[in-house]
Amino acid sequence: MKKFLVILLLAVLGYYIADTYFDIGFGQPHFVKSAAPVKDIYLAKTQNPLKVSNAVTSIVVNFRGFDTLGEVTVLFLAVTVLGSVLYKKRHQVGERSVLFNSSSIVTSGSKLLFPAIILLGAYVFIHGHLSPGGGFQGGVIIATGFLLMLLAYENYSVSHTALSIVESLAGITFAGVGLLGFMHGGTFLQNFLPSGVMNNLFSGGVIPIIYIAVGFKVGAELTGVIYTVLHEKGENNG
Amino acid sequence: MIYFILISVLLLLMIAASVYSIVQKDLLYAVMATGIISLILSILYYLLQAPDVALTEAAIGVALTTIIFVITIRNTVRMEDESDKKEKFKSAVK
Amino acid sequence: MDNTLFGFLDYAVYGTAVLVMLIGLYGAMVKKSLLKIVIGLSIIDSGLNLLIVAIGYYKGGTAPIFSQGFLENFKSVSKMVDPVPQALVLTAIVIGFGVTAVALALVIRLYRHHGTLNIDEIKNLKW
Amino acid sequence: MVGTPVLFIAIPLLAAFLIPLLGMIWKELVRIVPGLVLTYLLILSVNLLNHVLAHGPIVEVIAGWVPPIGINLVFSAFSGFLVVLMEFLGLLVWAYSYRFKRNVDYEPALKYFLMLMMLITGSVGIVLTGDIFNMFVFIEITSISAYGLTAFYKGRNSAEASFKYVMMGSIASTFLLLAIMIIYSQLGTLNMADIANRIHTMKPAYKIVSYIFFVTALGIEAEIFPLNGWAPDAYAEAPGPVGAAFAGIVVKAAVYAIIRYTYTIFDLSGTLNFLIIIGMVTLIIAETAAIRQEKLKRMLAYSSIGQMGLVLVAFGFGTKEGVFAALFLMLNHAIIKSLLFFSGSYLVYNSTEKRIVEVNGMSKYLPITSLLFALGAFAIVGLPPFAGFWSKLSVMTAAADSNMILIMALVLIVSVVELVYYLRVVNRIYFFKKEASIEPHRPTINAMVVMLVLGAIILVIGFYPDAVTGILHKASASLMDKSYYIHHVLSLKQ
Repeated sequence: MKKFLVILLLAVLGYYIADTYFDIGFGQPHFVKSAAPVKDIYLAKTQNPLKVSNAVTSIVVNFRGFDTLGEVTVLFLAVTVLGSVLYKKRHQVGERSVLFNSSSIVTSGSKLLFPAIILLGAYVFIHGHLSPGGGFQGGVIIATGFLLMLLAYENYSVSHTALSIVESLAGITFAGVGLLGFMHGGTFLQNFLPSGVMNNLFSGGVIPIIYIAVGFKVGAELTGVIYTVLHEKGENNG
Repeated sequence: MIYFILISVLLLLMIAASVYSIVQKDLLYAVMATGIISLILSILYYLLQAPDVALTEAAIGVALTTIIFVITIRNTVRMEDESDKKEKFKSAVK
Repeated sequence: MDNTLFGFLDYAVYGTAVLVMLIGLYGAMVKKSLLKIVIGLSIIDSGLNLLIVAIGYYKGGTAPIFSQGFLENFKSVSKMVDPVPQALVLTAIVIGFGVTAVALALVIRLYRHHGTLNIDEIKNLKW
Repeated sequence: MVGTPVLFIAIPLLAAFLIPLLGMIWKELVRIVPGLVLTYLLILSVNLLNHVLAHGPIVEVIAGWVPPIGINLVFSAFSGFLVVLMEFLGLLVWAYSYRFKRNVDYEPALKYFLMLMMLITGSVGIVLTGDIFNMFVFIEITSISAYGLTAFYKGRNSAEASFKYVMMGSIASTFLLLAIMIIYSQLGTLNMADIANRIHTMKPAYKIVSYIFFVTALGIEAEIFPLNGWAPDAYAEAPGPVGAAFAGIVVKAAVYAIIRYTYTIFDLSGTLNFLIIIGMVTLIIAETAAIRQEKLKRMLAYSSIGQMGLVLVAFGFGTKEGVFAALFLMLNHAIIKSLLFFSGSYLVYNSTEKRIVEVNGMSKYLPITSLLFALGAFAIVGLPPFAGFWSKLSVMTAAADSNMILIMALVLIVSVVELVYYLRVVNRIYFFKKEASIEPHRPTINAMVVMLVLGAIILVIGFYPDAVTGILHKASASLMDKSYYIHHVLSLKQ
């Protein structure tokens, strides 16, 4: 009976969502005639004053950089809440869960892959304003590198202190760059560096700096998430 | 034409995987299915000209979300109905 | 490419996204296992993100990146897909991951307390 | 000028990132720094509100891009009033819990203040922001902190309450994103003023669907019936001061968002009646549920939900008097409900079940706390000469001006219901005997100071309501003037 009601509710809901979106249409600009879509301004300004190649990067870091600041805060809070929710006793780190016993092929392979993954992550977030990718993607890739090592080696551990120092410093860099822009140009997160030449590594003003900070922060936060969850071996079932 | 077939197959696979992950009683397989959803999604994002999103989805959806789900299952129970609590992830993997 | 096929795709992408969302919502509302509920929530997020990216897609558009190749060949911004939904989805994916991690942490803690994941057995509070 | 609105977000975030480092130096800093930040922000908000009342709203641009390109913050008389209220309550909650959590020397206690600060920052962000997607981000910041704070205690069913909240919260964010994308796909902009300027060109069907999705999403945070399933559990299982923070800060932010969408952004015709209907349903259901509760905090939670329903009804009149009454109600509810949560959590401190019967005869053990609880109870019911009387009276006059006799009758009936269940508790405190003698937990000195400050404010507003009505009139005028808001935001030049 409950299932039937739920399906009925979902059918009504689905009809309204689908109807609205089908009506909006797929694959062509659907703005009303009087609208002045901000995306045109974004694309134009990305090319000219900012000289950034990747329009998504310029939106995420500059035009809507405030959202990104909030977003890394959400991740930071998630790590904080995770530590608070899963905390057991003082000065006692839970036993590590072992997902599988890794063979020597896995361990040595991971050792070989780890520097490559870290390098790839660093490349992705340093070139965030030039090519697809950026702080989030690079940070996540770095976190997967640590994840690989944590899974392959039972006794591999990441210093929790170091993680939180990296995280805090990266966060302070982000907010600090924002405040520097505030002092320099009068608005928070304002670009105060020359924007350089398009498609060069040193272009886009503060965008690469912020994205590198985001990369470090996201990498440290996600590693922290994995590390915290991984050290929560269940008590009841050993 | 190939583009069309590719997208249709991916969309069908995505629906199938989501149904599977809801229906499947073995939570480990259900989580694997969500990983597959994310994988298909990241290909779809690429086809929809969103490489940035594709990269993020591939890294977060496929790798990180799946792994924290697996760790959680390892720390709790593997079966949805819990009639057989003794059956553990460890013994299944060995 | 054929227009009729694209006509089918008009409905297919949005339809799939909405369908996946509804499947996830069904799982979150009906299933008894806490982990299944979290899986349902993450499936909702997947469908939603696909829907948002699909809104920004224009047929025959290119990725919103001013690479050397784009600058030499196209020159016109109107050939680009809408970058704003992509930027929003980036934010939404990362936030969704944070929420999923918190939900899973709560699942682990509930299991520690009650030794089960079945919400019928956990329910001490009135719904 | 002493500062700008962006500092309300930037300073707490900077502090939040610094706190883990500072905690390595000296653990006590983890508690002190949030208090310093909140004190500074309270002073800043009062200064800015004075400035705004004299010179008109401040629109702050972020990253140098004027609206509608970039994100902007709007500090008008309306949002400024709410920011002052939130920062003030946040500071009080911090001061109340400063020593309360002191003896609990374990890791969550160290993170408590960080999460509390981010809860307040997120709520302030919801109120200040002028961008619908940015509001989504702040809602997520607020909710994640709220999940963590709800799950704070290990011994209770807090994890379960928190899980419920997570479920509802993620569904809320889904609806919010769906609504945002409908609007974006039509108007190509995310800026509130720009949307409000162009919304008349959107198809009515889209407007209705997106408005309903917005209200559904925000209604989960604002505890509108039937979306408030999480609220009583979260209030009951979270620490007492957190309950006060939810009732005084988070819910206020969500109600603000609903009002902003209804008054400024959407130009639909039936929305005000819709607000009245959902408000009335919420009010009736919550007050009848409150009578049946056996646990003190659940009762307070249902009473809080009911008050929010009344606030929505008052906003639904759509007149200047109605908005004034709603703002007055929000102010009074924030102050009085905080006092009730603060004093109530000491009255039931000794029991784990937190049942209402536990308060029997507590007046002998904790005379001042009991007196303050009674004061709060009388004030929220609306007995003269306490603060609640004036807000209920202004709701009645606003209803009379709009010729809504039914609502006047409803407010009276609800007040009687409230009187019944609050008097029941006060009666138990004063006229029942405790069966077993207990060792009561005496309020710490800072908790006592906080409660006395709140009690004093209730009396001041009660005897001299003109102290706040001037600000409230200006705030309600600023909400009603939609074209001024749009013009002010969009007229900025690069």
